[in-house]
Amino acid sequence: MSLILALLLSPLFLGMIVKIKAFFAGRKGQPLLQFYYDLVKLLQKGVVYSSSTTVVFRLSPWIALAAAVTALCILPLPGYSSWISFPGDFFVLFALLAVLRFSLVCAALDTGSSFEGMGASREVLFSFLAEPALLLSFLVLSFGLEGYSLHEILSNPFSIGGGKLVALYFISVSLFIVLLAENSRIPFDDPNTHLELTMIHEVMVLDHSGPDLAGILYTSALKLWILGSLWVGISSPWRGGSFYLDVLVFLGSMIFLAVIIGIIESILARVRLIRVSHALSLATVLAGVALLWIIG
Amino acid sequence: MEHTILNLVVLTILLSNIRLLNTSRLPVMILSVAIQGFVIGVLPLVLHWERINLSLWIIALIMIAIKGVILPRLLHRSMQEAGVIREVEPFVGPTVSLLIGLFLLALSYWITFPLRASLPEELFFVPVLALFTVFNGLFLIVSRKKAITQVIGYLTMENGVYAFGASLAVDHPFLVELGVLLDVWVGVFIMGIAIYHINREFDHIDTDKLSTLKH
Amino acid sequence: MIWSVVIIPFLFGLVSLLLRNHRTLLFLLLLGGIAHFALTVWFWLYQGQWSEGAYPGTSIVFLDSLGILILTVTSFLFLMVAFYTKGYLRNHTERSSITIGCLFFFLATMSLVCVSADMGLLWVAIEGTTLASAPLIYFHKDHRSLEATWKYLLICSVGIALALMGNIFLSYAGGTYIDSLHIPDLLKNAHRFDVRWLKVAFLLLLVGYGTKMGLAPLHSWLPDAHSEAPSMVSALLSGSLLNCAFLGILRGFSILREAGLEEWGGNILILFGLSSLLMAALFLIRQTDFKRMLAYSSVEHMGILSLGAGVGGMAGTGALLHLVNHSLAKGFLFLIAGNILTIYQTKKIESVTGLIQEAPRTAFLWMAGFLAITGSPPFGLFFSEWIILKGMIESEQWVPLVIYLVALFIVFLSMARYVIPMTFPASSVPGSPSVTGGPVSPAGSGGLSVSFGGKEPLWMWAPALVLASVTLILGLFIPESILSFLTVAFSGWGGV
Amino acid sequence: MGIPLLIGSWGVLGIGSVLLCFIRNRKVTHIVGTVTVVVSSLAILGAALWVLIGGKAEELYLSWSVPFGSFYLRIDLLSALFLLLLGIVGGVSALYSYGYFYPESTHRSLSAYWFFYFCLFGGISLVFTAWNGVLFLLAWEGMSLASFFLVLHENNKEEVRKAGWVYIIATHGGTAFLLILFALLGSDLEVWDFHAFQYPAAMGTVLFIVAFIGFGTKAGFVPLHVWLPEAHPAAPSPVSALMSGVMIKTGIYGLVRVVSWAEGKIPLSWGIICVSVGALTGVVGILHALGKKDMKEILAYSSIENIGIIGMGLGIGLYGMSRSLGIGALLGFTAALFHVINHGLLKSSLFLGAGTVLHTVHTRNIEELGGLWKKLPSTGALFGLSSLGIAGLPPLNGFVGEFLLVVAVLTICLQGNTFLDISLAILVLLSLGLIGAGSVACFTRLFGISFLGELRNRKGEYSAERAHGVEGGTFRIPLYILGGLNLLLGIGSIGLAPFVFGGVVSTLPGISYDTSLGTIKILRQTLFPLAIVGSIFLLLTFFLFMLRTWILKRRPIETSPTWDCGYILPSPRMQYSASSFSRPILRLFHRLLPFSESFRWEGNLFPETATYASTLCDLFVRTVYEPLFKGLARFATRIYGLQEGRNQVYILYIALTLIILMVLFLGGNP
Repeated sequence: MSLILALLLSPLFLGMIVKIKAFFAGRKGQPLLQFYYDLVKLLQKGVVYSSSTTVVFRLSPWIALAAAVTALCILPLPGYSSWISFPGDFFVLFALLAVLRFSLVCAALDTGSSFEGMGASREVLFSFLAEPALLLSFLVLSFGLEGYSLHEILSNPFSIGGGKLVALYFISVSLFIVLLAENSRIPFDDPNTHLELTMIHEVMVLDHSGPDLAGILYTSALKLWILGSLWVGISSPWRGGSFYLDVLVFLGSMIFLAVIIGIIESILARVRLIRVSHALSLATVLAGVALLWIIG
Repeated sequence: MEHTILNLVVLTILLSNIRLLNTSRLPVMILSVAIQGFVIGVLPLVLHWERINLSLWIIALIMIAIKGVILPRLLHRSMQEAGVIREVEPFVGPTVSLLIGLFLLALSYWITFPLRASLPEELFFVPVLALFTVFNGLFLIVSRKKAITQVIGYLTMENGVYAFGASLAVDHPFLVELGVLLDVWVGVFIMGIAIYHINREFDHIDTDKLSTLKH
Repeated sequence: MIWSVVIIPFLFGLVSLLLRNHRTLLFLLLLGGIAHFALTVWFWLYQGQWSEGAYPGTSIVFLDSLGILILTVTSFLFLMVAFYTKGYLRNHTERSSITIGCLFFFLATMSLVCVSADMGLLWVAIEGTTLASAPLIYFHKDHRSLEATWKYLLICSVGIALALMGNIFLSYAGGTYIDSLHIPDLLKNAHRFDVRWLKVAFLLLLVGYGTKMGLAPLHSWLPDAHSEAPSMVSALLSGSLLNCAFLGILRGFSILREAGLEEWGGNILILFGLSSLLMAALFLIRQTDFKRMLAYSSVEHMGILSLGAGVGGMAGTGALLHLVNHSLAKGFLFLIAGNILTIYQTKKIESVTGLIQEAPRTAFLWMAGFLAITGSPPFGLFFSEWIILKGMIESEQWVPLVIYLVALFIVFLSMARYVIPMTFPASSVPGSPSVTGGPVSPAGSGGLSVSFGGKEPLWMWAPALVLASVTLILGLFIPESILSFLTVAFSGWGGV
Repeated sequence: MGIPLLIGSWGVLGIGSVLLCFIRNRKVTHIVGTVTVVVSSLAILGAALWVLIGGKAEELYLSWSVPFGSFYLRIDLLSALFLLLLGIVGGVSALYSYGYFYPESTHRSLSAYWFFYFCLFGGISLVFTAWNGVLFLLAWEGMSLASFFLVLHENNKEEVRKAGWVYIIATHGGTAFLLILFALLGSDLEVWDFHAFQYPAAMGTVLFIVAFIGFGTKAGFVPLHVWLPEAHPAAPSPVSALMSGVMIKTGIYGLVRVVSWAEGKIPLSWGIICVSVGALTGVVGILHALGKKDMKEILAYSSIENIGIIGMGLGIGLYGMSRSLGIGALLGFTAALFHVINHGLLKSSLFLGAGTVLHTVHTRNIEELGGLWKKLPSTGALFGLSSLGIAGLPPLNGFVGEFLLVVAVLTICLQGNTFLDISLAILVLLSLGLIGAGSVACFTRLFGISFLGELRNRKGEYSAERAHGVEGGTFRIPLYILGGLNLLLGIGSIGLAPFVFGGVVSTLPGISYDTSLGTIKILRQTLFPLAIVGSIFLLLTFFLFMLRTWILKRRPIETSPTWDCGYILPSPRMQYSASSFSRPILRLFHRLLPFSESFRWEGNLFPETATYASTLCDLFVRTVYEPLFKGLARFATRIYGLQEGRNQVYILYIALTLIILMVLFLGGNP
């Protein structure tokens, strides 16, 4: 169920964010379904390959997409078991996201372009900072909720109860920072800019075109969805009771997340690159503080 | 009578040691060591006057001959061949040498002190001086530069060892004989051959030049 | 009968002084070596007598297990050296009668050390070794060898004079209980000796013989003499002479043990051992001369022997095993060093390179010797060093243990730094990962064609190979009987 | 059947050595060497599989007359597991050696190479099967010496000789600690057979530290790792593969054995030491790997990093044992052993790949490489695959160990619940996070810079002929074998699990039935879904790529130069360099990592030439070893004044010694 929702709705999620930004900017903005149009358009096009590239470049968007989809198989709907659930599955989920990153970085290096190399370098830097925060956060959750798997962790995070609940807030903030950084959102990166020197994620895919680009765009939408739903899973206290109610609550929460991201992107400016690492370290520290809270 | 002689002997040993310490002229040193050798050769006879026998006589005579006559003559000849008569600029000057000698004397006294209990009163100074002579010889080797002076130092040390043996281990004449053997070897080999070669190879016998092998 | 091990080489020596023909002399040397070794083997056939504590022989000479052990090592090494000399002195005909005569006298005096039953005779014999070996060190007859000889003579004579004092003190300590310095008598009556004088006597003996053995800081003659002497003499000096001096110390130590002063004396031996180890290790860090390197390694190993003997017990057994192993290994290393010297005509480490191309057999043995002498398995020294280590652990000597290991490590590290560049060629072919550079012609390698005729003569590497194989065998197979024999040799017969 | 096969494999090696002595034809020598090792490794594999599948240990006892020694062989499940690794990697590397050295075999006899290869191979197998302290040590040193000579194969190079020196002193130093270890363990024993070893109760921690230093030097734990990045680049690539793939694992094997002698009485300190050093090793290893430019040096540091992961696994296991958290402990050990196998296979395939590169372009500096894929497609593909694996990513086998480690940590955390448990868990997860992300960065860098993009420097150029040659059979087949195994073990890790688990259980005494059952349950719960996830991923990738191909069938596919922001004359030199790629990450640790930089700027406002170079030095070499050795050398030089050449001084020493001894040992007044 989670898989189908994600496959269908993740571009919409992006569209919502854009819409909200437009609202704040006082513009009309592009249609909500613009990303679907984009994908369809790209799929209908031919491709241009750089003469430097090899089969790695051609393969990588699809490896990335496969990794994202596989990760979605593991991702549960909060409160429900996913299709594949097992002890420590969150680690596998993160590893699949790393596979995604691996393939995109390789594709970027395959072009031989210095811009893409730079983007790749930044990409691995941020993941280097984000990964400990992610793992630590989930250690806290796993320990606090006494669960091995995502299903157990996300089923009712607010059952931690009492004073320990504060830990959850810390984790929530920490995860949110990671979410923004990993998906190249403002204030870490501006997905809409076209000044290559400032970009991270977008610059890596400069040379992709046609269906390949469609795959990559779709993949990044899925990635945002994955991290977003993880965040929603631990940050929203509402579990409806019946399945359909829960789906509605989840979707509502996702809309809420899109609103938050949109607001943040509207009111904040992009920070200097050097500050990004500070923010991500902050995420790790927050997770650490949460851990102390949980133990204490 | 014996006591007087003994005292004389002891005194001679002491004085010769002191002379060795504060002179830098080789002929004087050779003379001192010869006198010392002679006296020390006599020592067993004096010490064991009452039970003197033939073998003791023979040993004593050989020793007197070697230490008092043959070795000093050999030394003298090497000295003349090498053409050195002075120990120039020793590492330790005569005055300081004397002071150190005094310290060495005290050291030997301190080490030999427990012997006092087991020795007749009048004999006590013999081991003290014997040990002093050993130290003195060592000191000469250490503080002088010329190869020939080092040999003199070595001979002094030998004298000390022999005196020591004569005073303490008279029950075991074998040891004394060994002393003789040692002296002969040293006399023949070190002086006769080594100095000869050093002289030929280096044109002088300053052992300062014998220090190219290091580390 | 026992006298024969002394007299036969002595007679050979006299005969060779009379001979003039170089080839005959070399043959005589071989013959003498074989005769002496045969005699030693013949003694072994009467093993029962000494292992049970009986002392065949007169009051002056005897053969106990310690003596026969060192005698055998000496004799075997001499045999190998004799073979080697046949190759080494092939073209060196000048004054060979004196050299070979002195080699025989050297052997005779060393044998006398091994069979002496009297502390006095032992002393005479050790002094005799100095005199017999001095002309051998002066073999090359140049400034350097003269200097080395002079130092050797003077320092060892001073040492030996001190040892004589030690003997005097020993007899004084014995007082009326003994009428000679016959070792079994001394041992029997040791418990009645005057302890104070016994202590002084031991100190003097230790310093005296320790000078000869090369215990730091009394070792100063050793690097000079070993590096300046011709290689086969260095091998004998290091492999046999040092053992003989060690025998002197052990005799003194066994008396001390019978007097109940084992721990006191052991501590001094440990102290000497550690100082030798450390000193040698530090001096090995920067050496420029490969024969001096081997000499310092001898200092190190003498330190190990002293340490092992001082710790006692199992470590003592290990020390004796180590004595055997060290003699074999150091012996063949010096022989190989002689080969390198012949090929490159220099003792400088930096001038020697690419040995493996110049002389593969020599290079192979040099590498093996390095591994053996640093105690790498599967060579025998590994086991002996290990047994000493075990002994130290058993007697809980933690500080010595740490110093021991650190020193051994530094020695290994330093020697490896010299041996690797010496063995392998220095040229570099840039850009190609798998092509070996052509043979390098080092400065002075002209000596190769002169003395080696382009290849290594059998005489010059086969003896080393034999020694290396024995070391190797001792690392793979040590019969229980040898170990128990060594245990007896170290401590067993003292109580008689 | 296991023991006879093992001895048979040694017999083959023996026959091979004899043949090497007598064959003069160089090419035949080369063939004989290869065939011997391959046959021997098949026998080893047979022995290992026999024991693993039969599940029963085999042993052989012969007496041997050396002190404490006996010729006692025993293949238990743990040994068999390591033998399995040896059999695969040893054989494959030998096969690879054939092609690698084929050009050399025409003008240089390789009998020495093969002889030492035999020794190394046989030595490692003896290390894994020796059941007596003395035999073990002999095998251990034999192995070290053989590998030392193999490292020195290209001995005409200065750097190689230096590497050989560093390697041999490191390994010798490590062995010294093993000597102490065995002497302590066997203090009351006549014969040091393994099963008789017992811990002297008083000194558990000291003993473990001794063992850890001894075995850890071989394994490459920080700060004892310095030999690894020297020796691996210096050795020929097949040897690096064997050394890094198997030989450093002997250290891990030894540590596990040490644990087995403790009979369950494990102090808390062991686990803590092991985990902390492991974490340090992992992080330090990956950071250095990120900063280095030498291809094989990067791989060597990555080995250090992986040893860190294994160390953390062992540490968690030890910690769990001492805290009586059985399931977590077993999972920790299983994770460690899984990683041993997987890392062995991955790293050897990477080293062999590096060998092919080296053979083609003659440089290991990745800054000079680029675009190799186009010339070496199959090597590139397999190198990329292994990179993915070594970065710890599914669906390859490198992931399994890390994943199990996380599960183990979680189990410890959830069952244990004390402050210490959590602290260790944080440590492990934090470092795993850094290591995981770091190795993704490191291997995208290594693979991307050298195989992808365009050639960066003319030095990295290669002839097409050469490239064609190295893509031939003996170069490719070994890589295919290893790559196939990596993929297979990644997805089918559940199949390997019983063997690994058997190895763990057979080694650790006193595991209760319930505990093992619980562990098996968790293993099944985790590894089975992992297989499914892996398969889904692979299938999806395949499907999506097919989809893409189908879509593009009727579309125009154009080729043009890489878009370079409108710049007219793009040149390959404009590509992002390896140093710049990793510099942002390393900058985070700039206080720790010693970069030596040189910057030259000639001319004034319009410089004609400007050069900049930066090299990352090893942290510990720079801060610990160099000062130590320099200080030692300085001290030694100062000491040399003592031996200054004059007789007088020497005799003064004698006199002083005598006097000092008298004062010290005669108790004042004698």
